[in-house]
Amino acid sequence: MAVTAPPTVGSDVARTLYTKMALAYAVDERLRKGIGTGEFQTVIWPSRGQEAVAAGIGAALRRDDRLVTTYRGLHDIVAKGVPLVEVIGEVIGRTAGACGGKGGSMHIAAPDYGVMLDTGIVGAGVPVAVGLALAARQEGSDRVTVCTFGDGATNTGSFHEGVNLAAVWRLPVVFVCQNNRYAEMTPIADTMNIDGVWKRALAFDIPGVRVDGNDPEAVYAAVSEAAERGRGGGGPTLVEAVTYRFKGHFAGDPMKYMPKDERAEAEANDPMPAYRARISDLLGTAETDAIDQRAATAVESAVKEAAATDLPDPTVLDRDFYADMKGIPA
Amino acid sequence: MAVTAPPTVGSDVARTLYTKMALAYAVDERLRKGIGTGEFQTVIWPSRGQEAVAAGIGAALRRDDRLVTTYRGLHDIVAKGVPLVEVIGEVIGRTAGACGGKGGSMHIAAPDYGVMLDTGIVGAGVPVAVGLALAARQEGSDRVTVCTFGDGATNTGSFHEGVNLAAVWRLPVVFVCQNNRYAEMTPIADTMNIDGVWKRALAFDIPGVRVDGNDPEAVYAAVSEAAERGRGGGGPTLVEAVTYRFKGHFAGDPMKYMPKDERAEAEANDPMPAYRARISDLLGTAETDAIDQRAATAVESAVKEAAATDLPDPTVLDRDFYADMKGIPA
Amino acid sequence: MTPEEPQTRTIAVAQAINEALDEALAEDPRVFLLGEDLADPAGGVSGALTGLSTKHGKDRVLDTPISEAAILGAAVGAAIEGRIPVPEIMIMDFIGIAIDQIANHAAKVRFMTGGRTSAPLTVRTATFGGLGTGATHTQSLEAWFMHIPGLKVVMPSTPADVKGLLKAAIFDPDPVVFVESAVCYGIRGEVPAGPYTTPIGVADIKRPGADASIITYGRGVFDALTAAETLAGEGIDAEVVDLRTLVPLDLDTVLGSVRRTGRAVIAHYAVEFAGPGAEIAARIGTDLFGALKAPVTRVGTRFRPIPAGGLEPHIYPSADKIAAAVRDSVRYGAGTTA
Amino acid sequence: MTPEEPQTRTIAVAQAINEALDEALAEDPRVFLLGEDLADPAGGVSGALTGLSTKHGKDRVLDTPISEAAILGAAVGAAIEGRIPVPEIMIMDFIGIAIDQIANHAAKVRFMTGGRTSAPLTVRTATFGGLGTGATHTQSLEAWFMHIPGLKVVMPSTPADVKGLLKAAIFDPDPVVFVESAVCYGIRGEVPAGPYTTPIGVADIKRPGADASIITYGRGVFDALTAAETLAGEGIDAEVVDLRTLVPLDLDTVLGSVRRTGRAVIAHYAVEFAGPGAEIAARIGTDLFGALKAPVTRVGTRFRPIPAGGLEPHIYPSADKIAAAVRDSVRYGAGTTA
Ligand SMILES: Cc1ncc(C[n+]2csc(CCOP(=O)(O)OP(=O)(O)O)c2C)c(N)n1
Ligand SMILES: Cc1ncc(C[n+]2csc(CCOP(=O)(O)OP(=O)(O)O)c2C)c(N)n1
Ligand SMILES: [Mg+2]
Ligand SMILES: [Mg+2]
Repeated sequence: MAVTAPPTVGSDVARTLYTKMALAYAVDERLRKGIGTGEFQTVIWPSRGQEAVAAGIGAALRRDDRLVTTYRGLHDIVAKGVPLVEVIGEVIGRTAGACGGKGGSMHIAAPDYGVMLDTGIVGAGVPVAVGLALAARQEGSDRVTVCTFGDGATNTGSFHEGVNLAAVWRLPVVFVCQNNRYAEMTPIADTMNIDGVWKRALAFDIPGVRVDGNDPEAVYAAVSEAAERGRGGGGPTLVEAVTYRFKGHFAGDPMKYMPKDERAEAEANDPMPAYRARISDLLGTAETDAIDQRAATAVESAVKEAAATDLPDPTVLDRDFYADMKGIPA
Repeated sequence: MAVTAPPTVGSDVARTLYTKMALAYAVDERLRKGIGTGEFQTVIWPSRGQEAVAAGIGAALRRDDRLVTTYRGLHDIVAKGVPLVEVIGEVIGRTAGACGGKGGSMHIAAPDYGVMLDTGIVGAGVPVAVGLALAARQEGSDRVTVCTFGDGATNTGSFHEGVNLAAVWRLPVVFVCQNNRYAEMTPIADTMNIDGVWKRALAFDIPGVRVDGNDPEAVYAAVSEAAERGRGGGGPTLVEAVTYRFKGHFAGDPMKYMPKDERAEAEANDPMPAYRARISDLLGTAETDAIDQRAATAVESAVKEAAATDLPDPTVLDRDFYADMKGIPA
Repeated sequence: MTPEEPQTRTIAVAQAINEALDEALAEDPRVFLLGEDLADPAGGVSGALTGLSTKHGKDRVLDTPISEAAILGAAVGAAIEGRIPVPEIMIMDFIGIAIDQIANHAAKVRFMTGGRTSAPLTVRTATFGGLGTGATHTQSLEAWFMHIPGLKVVMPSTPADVKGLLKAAIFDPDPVVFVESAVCYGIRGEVPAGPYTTPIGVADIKRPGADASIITYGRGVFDALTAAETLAGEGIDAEVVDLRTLVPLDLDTVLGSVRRTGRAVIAHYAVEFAGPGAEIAARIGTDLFGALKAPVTRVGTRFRPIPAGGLEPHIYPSADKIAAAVRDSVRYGAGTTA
Repeated sequence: MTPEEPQTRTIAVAQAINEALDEALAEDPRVFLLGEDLADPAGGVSGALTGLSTKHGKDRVLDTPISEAAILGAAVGAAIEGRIPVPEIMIMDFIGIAIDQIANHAAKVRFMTGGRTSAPLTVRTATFGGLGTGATHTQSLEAWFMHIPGLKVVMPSTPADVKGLLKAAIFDPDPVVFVESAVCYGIRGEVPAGPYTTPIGVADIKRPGADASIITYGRGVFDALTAAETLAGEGIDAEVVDLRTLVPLDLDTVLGSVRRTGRAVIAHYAVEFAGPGAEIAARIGTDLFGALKAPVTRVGTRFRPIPAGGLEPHIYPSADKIAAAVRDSVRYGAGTTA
């Protein structure tokens, strides 16, 4: 069942993949820089190293397809097409943010782009994604839901219950595990015996696939296939994308617990330069440079735009709470 | 991985197995009768049909081995060796009960016999069993823990988290799923896609075994093998014992939801007459009759003895609550 | 008001639940139920949902695995999409494996996303106290939900309130936790003949009285009414205030009643310590400072796990205990103490 | 009392936690810790456990998968066997996926089994409010635990109390929920030089005063002390009562203080509505009926999810809000109102 999807996509898709990677990369770099210098008073859980997974998911989905992600999901959200100013604005807590600054880095939603939930409770997104997919079926829509989470999340009861329910109800959900080999400071070998997260699919009799998460085309192919299966009534799939987390758990993590040689090996497989090289071959250096340049510029102007907006004022505490505030304690 | 354990045991073990089955059977019959007539004001979740599983577990374990079971675990508790008066006394709410009548039918503990937890929260026993096994290792004991539960329980997050933890820590736990094909009124096909619960072992890279749960020798062999593996440091095993629940979910269940032909087929495989026949061949009819007779007599006298004891009086509400009651609300 | 048509019918609480769900399913295709053993022939573990899956289809009344976190999580997801899910947690004591989805997701998404998403589901659950099944199947944990901003908490008593409030909860724009009491399923009472809703957040004076206010909800209402009858025979005229909903809490009605009577006894099946009555007592004490004739009294469940079998009455509130508390309140200050 | 040896040392709260765990691990081989990211080099997500796994071994300081129900369930099982587990739930907001093991098992097994088993574990958990991370990482849910008979709930403030009470909790014969506050980990204070325990269930008057009682616990203690300083400059002498434990609740000390001052302000980081302060206010109102100079006031967290970023101060209590409440209490009745 474990296969490596064949990396053959057209140049349009390749451009889209690299563009999404470059954007996700630029956002993550810029936010970490700003946090490091004190420009931004916030926290992020860096996605650096996992850009290929996000790009593969984002490129495989339609705008109306749904995404559920986690605190480490800014790359997923960017690759799903949410405007940068909304993403960055929310992270730095400004009214320009997707949620007006009330949600924060790990609670971003942008339903217009299909981003329905981003949760900081590990595993909790899994059953929620099942409900999103159930709603799609009830509405008669063929949209699919991608639910993405880490390797550690597959040790939660929520994962098990949610995937089982999706399997039993044959719902169009693609579960994408971004296996970056760590849960916070704990390596995967300490928390599960199996040598591939994809094997957890066997407990539910659904397809399980393992792909190189540093190869956006492999992710794209696997997610596309799973999504088409879901749209066609074939039920859920578990896709394991093997990748690495270059900047540790949170921005500023000293990463003492990550062995040097392991990091060096991972860095040698960094998806950014690797795919950049492939793309340069395909599109030429000039266009590749332009993509990088546009990404950096877009991020910089999103930062400016977001930072120029207000901090949320206390009146937001009384807005968007109960739909009907009558009788609610002040 | 799915195997049917070879049914070859000596006559001592066979006698033990049948004796435990006969006792479990007699307890269940007697309690249901008493509930039906109004003699007992209580509720049980009948184990009728699942006697062979309990006997197989009970015979495979040492007295100091641990058992965690459920509301539908009276057969397991009896087969683990807990005196009948304690079991029956607790079910009918008398001070002779294992817990003085405070716990009730689904909360029986008898640590002297290794029965450490009986819980009414489906799935919750699984992680607790992991802790019991961890304690054994910490103490340097080679005792094992059997944790038994239904098919439906394997859909809970607790099951997933608990089995994974036991696997990672290579703890001596034998997880025995009594697959009776129903969770309350819902058939197993509606709640999982896999065609064998044993397959859930694949998610944790532990051995998974499927046996005929109506054959006590098969259960005995599988649990014995798994227990020895556990004692030897080989970690946990998932044993699926396929059986049937003859009397529905609770005593008095009209069982409308159980198809007639399915029930007829199951009754044709009733473990009691089947193993009785095999035992009669081995031990002769007279000894077999005597085993049945002793079981019935033992149950009857346990009922008498238990019923003659008091109902718990309100002072028990202030006993065995906090070890130290100072400052606790009245 | 035509004389031919009766204005009310008499039905049991279980039927009230069934009718509210039936009407909701019929009125809006977005409504669906999900939970364990809901579909026919089971029709819910207590049979209260009998007929609904047959009538509306198994795709509207969904049986689930034993996966409470997934039941609630799926309901959150569907609600975010604008469906109207009515998940069931069979017995309230089971909520401890799944309350995260309600407390961290259903309750908070509207606020956290600045209104871009919301999850107005209605969680039905029931207390099973009164059946003697022991400590893990008998709790009344509504205080946990009250304490989470973003939820509404409804806990009605009579068939009329159960039906009207369940219907209102399902179509309410906010997430609601709707708590039933299984031992009350058989209690009968009048309901309006046609469809109706009862507003969430409005207490109901079930019995007017001048001498003391008994403030209660859910199963406690029946005990309170019995207590009031007993007290009436002794010349004490007790008012029974049925809160019906705990969030929003209708403090106006509560304070209005206590202002009139000067005496408050709060009764509920939740554990008294740190229970719903604590909030109510605290508010009465603060808002009616100096205006009370006696200290506020609470009659809640004793601070104990619930024993199996026949000892439940020693733990739970009862009409007798409520009546005794009212008597003490009425006598307060009349004795030898200063 | 030798002049050479100092009687106290100054350490931070994080160090107090570390020392209590270190001593407990050293003193009793049955003690062990389990949770996520506890072992070195992480030493706990906030680093408070640094060194413990290196010193005592990875079989005493166990890293677990992200499986909160299994962490707590395994701790229940080990405790039933007589081991002394100290499981950690990293952030208190996560308890909603696993509170069942505490509420239905740890809290109840001794009672349900008539004393044949018991599960005296110590769950360590922490509130992470104050870091601006938003609604699901900032709650203070101790009220949920208070409401479950069978648990002790400890929520200390100063390094000395944190160390002494954690040590006491670990060896306490009952299950304890021990709540830390991550933003307070850096706060320093004196602790006795050698090993010691602090009794569970005894409040501590952190600052004596005559005019009003501020009743608080955990992080609230620091705000209350700041408020009392401010008030002292205005001639108002506030007493600060640090409850330290919520179950058992030291009502004698609380009522004694309020009886003296006649005024009570209760402050905590839990949501005010149906929070711990409600129980305390209700008891003061009842037990000191007629003896109060002003209504009891509560200063809790507003009934809102906690917004991310800089708006936390608008939601949480603070020294200013507490001081304002004390002022109002002292002025009560002195103004134009009757
Ligand atoms: C239920 C729960 N438990 C613990 C945490 C604390 N926590 C946050 S991230 C994390 C690690 C998650 O690892 P993984 O699922 O592999 O995702 P990654 O961070 O590697 O992307 C943990 C334990 C949490 N947020 N929620
Ligand atoms: C967490 C939880 N959810 C639901 C229930 C209600 N319930 C009691 S028994 C049961 C069915 C269990 O099925 P299974 O695990 O197959 O065991 P069986 O009863 O067949 O032995 C359910 C849903 C419960 N007790 N606990
Ligand atoms: Mg990871
Ligand atoms: Mg079953």
